[in-house]
Amino acid sequence: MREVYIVGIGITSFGRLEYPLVEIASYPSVVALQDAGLDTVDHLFVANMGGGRINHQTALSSAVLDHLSLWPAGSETIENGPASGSSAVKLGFQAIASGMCETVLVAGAERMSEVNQLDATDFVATLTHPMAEQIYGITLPALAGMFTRLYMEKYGVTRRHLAMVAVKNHGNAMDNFFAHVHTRVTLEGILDDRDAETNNPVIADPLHFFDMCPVSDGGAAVVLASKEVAKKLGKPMIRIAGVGQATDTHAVHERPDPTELTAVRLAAKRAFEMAKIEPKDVNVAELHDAFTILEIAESEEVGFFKKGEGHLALERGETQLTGKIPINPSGGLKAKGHPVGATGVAQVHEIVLQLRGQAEKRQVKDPKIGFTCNFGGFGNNVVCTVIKKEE
Amino acid sequence: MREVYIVGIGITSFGRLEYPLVEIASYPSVVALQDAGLDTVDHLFVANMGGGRINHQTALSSAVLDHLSLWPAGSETIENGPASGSSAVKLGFQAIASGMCETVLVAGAERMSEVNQLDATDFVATLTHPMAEQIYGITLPALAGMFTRLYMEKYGVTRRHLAMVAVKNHGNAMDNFFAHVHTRVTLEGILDDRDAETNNPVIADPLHFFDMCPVSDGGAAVVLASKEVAKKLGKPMIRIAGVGQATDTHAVHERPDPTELTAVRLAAKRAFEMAKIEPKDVNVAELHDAFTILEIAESEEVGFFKKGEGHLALERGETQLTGKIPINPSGGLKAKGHPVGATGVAQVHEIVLQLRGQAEKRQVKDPKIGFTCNFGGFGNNVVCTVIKKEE
Amino acid sequence: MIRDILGYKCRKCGSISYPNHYRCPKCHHTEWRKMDVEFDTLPLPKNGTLLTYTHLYALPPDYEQVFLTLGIVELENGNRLTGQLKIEKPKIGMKVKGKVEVVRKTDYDKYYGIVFYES
Amino acid sequence: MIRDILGYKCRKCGSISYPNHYRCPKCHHTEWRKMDVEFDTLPLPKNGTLLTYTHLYALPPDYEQVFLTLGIVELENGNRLTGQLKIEKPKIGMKVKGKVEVVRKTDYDKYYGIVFYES
Ligand SMILES: [Zn+2]
Ligand SMILES: [Zn+2]
Repeated sequence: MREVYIVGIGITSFGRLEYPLVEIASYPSVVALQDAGLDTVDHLFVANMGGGRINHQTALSSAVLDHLSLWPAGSETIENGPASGSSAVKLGFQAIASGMCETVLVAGAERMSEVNQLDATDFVATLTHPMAEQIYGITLPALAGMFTRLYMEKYGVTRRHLAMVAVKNHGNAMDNFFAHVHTRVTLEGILDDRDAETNNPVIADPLHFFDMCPVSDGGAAVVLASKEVAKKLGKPMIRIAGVGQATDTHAVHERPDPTELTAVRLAAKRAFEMAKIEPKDVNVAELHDAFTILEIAESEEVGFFKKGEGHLALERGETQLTGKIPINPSGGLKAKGHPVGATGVAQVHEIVLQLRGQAEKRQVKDPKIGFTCNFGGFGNNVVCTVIKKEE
Repeated sequence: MREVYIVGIGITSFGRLEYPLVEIASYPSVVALQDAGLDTVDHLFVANMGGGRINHQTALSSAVLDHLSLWPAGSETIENGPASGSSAVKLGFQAIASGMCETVLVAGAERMSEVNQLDATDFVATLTHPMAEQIYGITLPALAGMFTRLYMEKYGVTRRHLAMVAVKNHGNAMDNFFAHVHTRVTLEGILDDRDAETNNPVIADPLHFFDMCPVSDGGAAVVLASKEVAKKLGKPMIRIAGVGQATDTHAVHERPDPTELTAVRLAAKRAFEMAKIEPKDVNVAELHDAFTILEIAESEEVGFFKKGEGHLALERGETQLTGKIPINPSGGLKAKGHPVGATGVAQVHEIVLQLRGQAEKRQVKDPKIGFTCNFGGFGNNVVCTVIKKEE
Repeated sequence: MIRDILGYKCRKCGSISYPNHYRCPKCHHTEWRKMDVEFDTLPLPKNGTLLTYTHLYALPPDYEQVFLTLGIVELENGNRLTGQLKIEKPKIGMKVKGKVEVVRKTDYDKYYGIVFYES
Repeated sequence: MIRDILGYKCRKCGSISYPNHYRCPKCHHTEWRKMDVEFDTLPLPKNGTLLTYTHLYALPPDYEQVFLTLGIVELENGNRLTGQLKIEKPKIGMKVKGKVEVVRKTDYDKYYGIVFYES
């Protein structure tokens, strides 16, 4: 299999963007091309979830390609719910690994603010099973709430642990210019103060407002290249060493143990096996913390910690920027934001920044291996990557 | 690059289907798996254009995967407008060629009948450029009408030539059980009779009703496999020998010569080069005749005939089932139907049937090499494949 | 008309699944020659044990309540259902009994589903 | 407010394009540091030659006419536009002159665009 390198990266601010979806994909693409030092590419993938339903946009990738004047390069739009971004990176990887392309641009973009918050939640709720879940009013936060309650019961996770994830990730986001939320969050403010229940109301008990990521607009892009091209470009040699994907049942109640995220475990295992490394070799990770509980559960399922001990490692500070395995230095979905189709691409963006040593105030010390976990649906389609800096 | 074979095929009837989009994708998938003799696959791609907008379906591929109980195989939904199907086949090819997968299921599906005819046309019109075309009322038939007028002026194509395409393809579809339209069409009926203008009203002058494909629901699926797996399955060894893709400007008026389909020419050239064959080596072809003029123009651009001479070859009967290069034995989009996301997969389905010698009454005599051209937008994103039977 | 929650029993291996799958989750069986999958349907039992629950306060736009209580229940036959709870203080492990009621109304449609009560 | 059809002139190579592209179709120039692409805009000429046309009878649902005449025109400066024609018997190669008018009305929006007349 041909080796594939990440030679360029670009991102927009996450938050509320006042320009159209096509431009949200185009801007970071141009930044990534400039970063790579490339004027054109062989292929374009655009990751997006809501274009058809929210933005009434069809054939998004052809529109972006035209906007970037990239003809005659081919293009496709890739959708895999909230894991669309990593799926597109994976397909870019395969396009080069197969020998069909030398260079691929992967852009992820979402513009949720075209609809109001309720419609956005309703839109995301279509990810649940239409007959077995959706008709009951089940949403992703509802599934996360039920998951959290079981996790608390079984492993002794408390609301304080969840809040510690929020505090950590909002802290990291303070140093990320592109993050959606730049508000310092404290345990007092969201848990202990008299106003805590007002500042941090319950959404899907036991999950509160600060346990959930915001609804964001945003875009991110990466440029992939074959080894031959990457060497010529003279950028740091950062390689996609492993990619793994796995799926689980659509209706959560069908899973044998509802506290297990089987697809996360399998996807990570596949990525690690392909990269021929172990979870303990990872120096920095971006996990899909759409809900605070997910950062804890994923940190266990991917193998950083034993099952049921993620919250203890969190308590010990092991997932802080200065810890043994820093998680979500970018601020994560929790604070950086979650523009659905862009999220997986943005995770890869952060890992490349970290491996290049360009993450400024949130830089992890000298990382060699990074890891991402991008979680589709409520864990029914998960993509993980291992990214390695070569000396 | 690893070689990739087509080991299983399945299709639904095209037309108006009364079951949900997820089942329109699932049914031909099960047929294709059975045909291949496989119980499961490593990956699933689902090609679809209108799910988000028309069927309010998100993460379609995860839903189809769950419906088929294919966990933990990964999956993505692939969109490239009317060329979504071939794009998905291409990505399946790359997944195996790269060494990441041994087996891939590619399903294409569309359910347009969930909205009325006007809304369906309006939906498809979103493929045109939003600011430079769509606001004027431009639709795909309008672009095709303007293209046809120029073609007539420049090359002497007449309405009779266009009608000959319709007559031929409707004739072929009479022998295709799965075709949307089973009506014998004659030159008298649509051109010469007193009732012709009533039966065959003008839609986008000079194009009439019988110059355009119907709006269809439908699904199709193929199973791809590595050489190693294909050999074990013991099916005819039918290989994807070439895949080519190319794009052109979104707004048609930006193209240097509006009678040229540059993306078709380039995509075909790339597919032929990869397969190391010439256009003259092709024994059977499925071209994207969403409008009758497109079959003529594509037959030239891909290299079967000289530019401006496609209509003469048609007159001579060279594109008939018994001709030198039979085009659209299935009935084409014109008569088999055009369920957008399924179309490209269905083209490959027909070629495999033909190469296997299983096309019954519409069987072309002993073909060895087949070709498909799947046309996205109004030719702004085109995918071609060369498919070869190995002895 | 009797509305019920129907499980899908595979004609080959006998396993019961909910919701429906096009191929049996256990043995991949399906009579693919028909568009109808060849499963026998049977009403699922309504009583079971509460596995987990949540009070959801951010509701889809078509609900008029302030919150909904939702949960996953393991039925007496081992199958599981997601449904609504009309239980003031739910507790993991408690016994519940289900009834089929309207669980969602939109401008166009009424959906029937299972609602669990304390048993 | 003056409504016009604005071409986008690249600050690097001077070529004019319509519609707008994020990168110049000719030289790929763009000032990527800003969200606004750094093109100069200028009104396109309105007169030109008709390249091709159609009478469209299957109209999008928001139109009330029976048919629309649509065409592609090559302007005097070499740029091309797609627009509506108000010409009874259009002919390829004829000279036309354009005016900016309302070309589409929906329940929510009014769109201005170019309409060509016989010159
Ligand atoms: Zn079974
Ligand atoms: Zn320029």
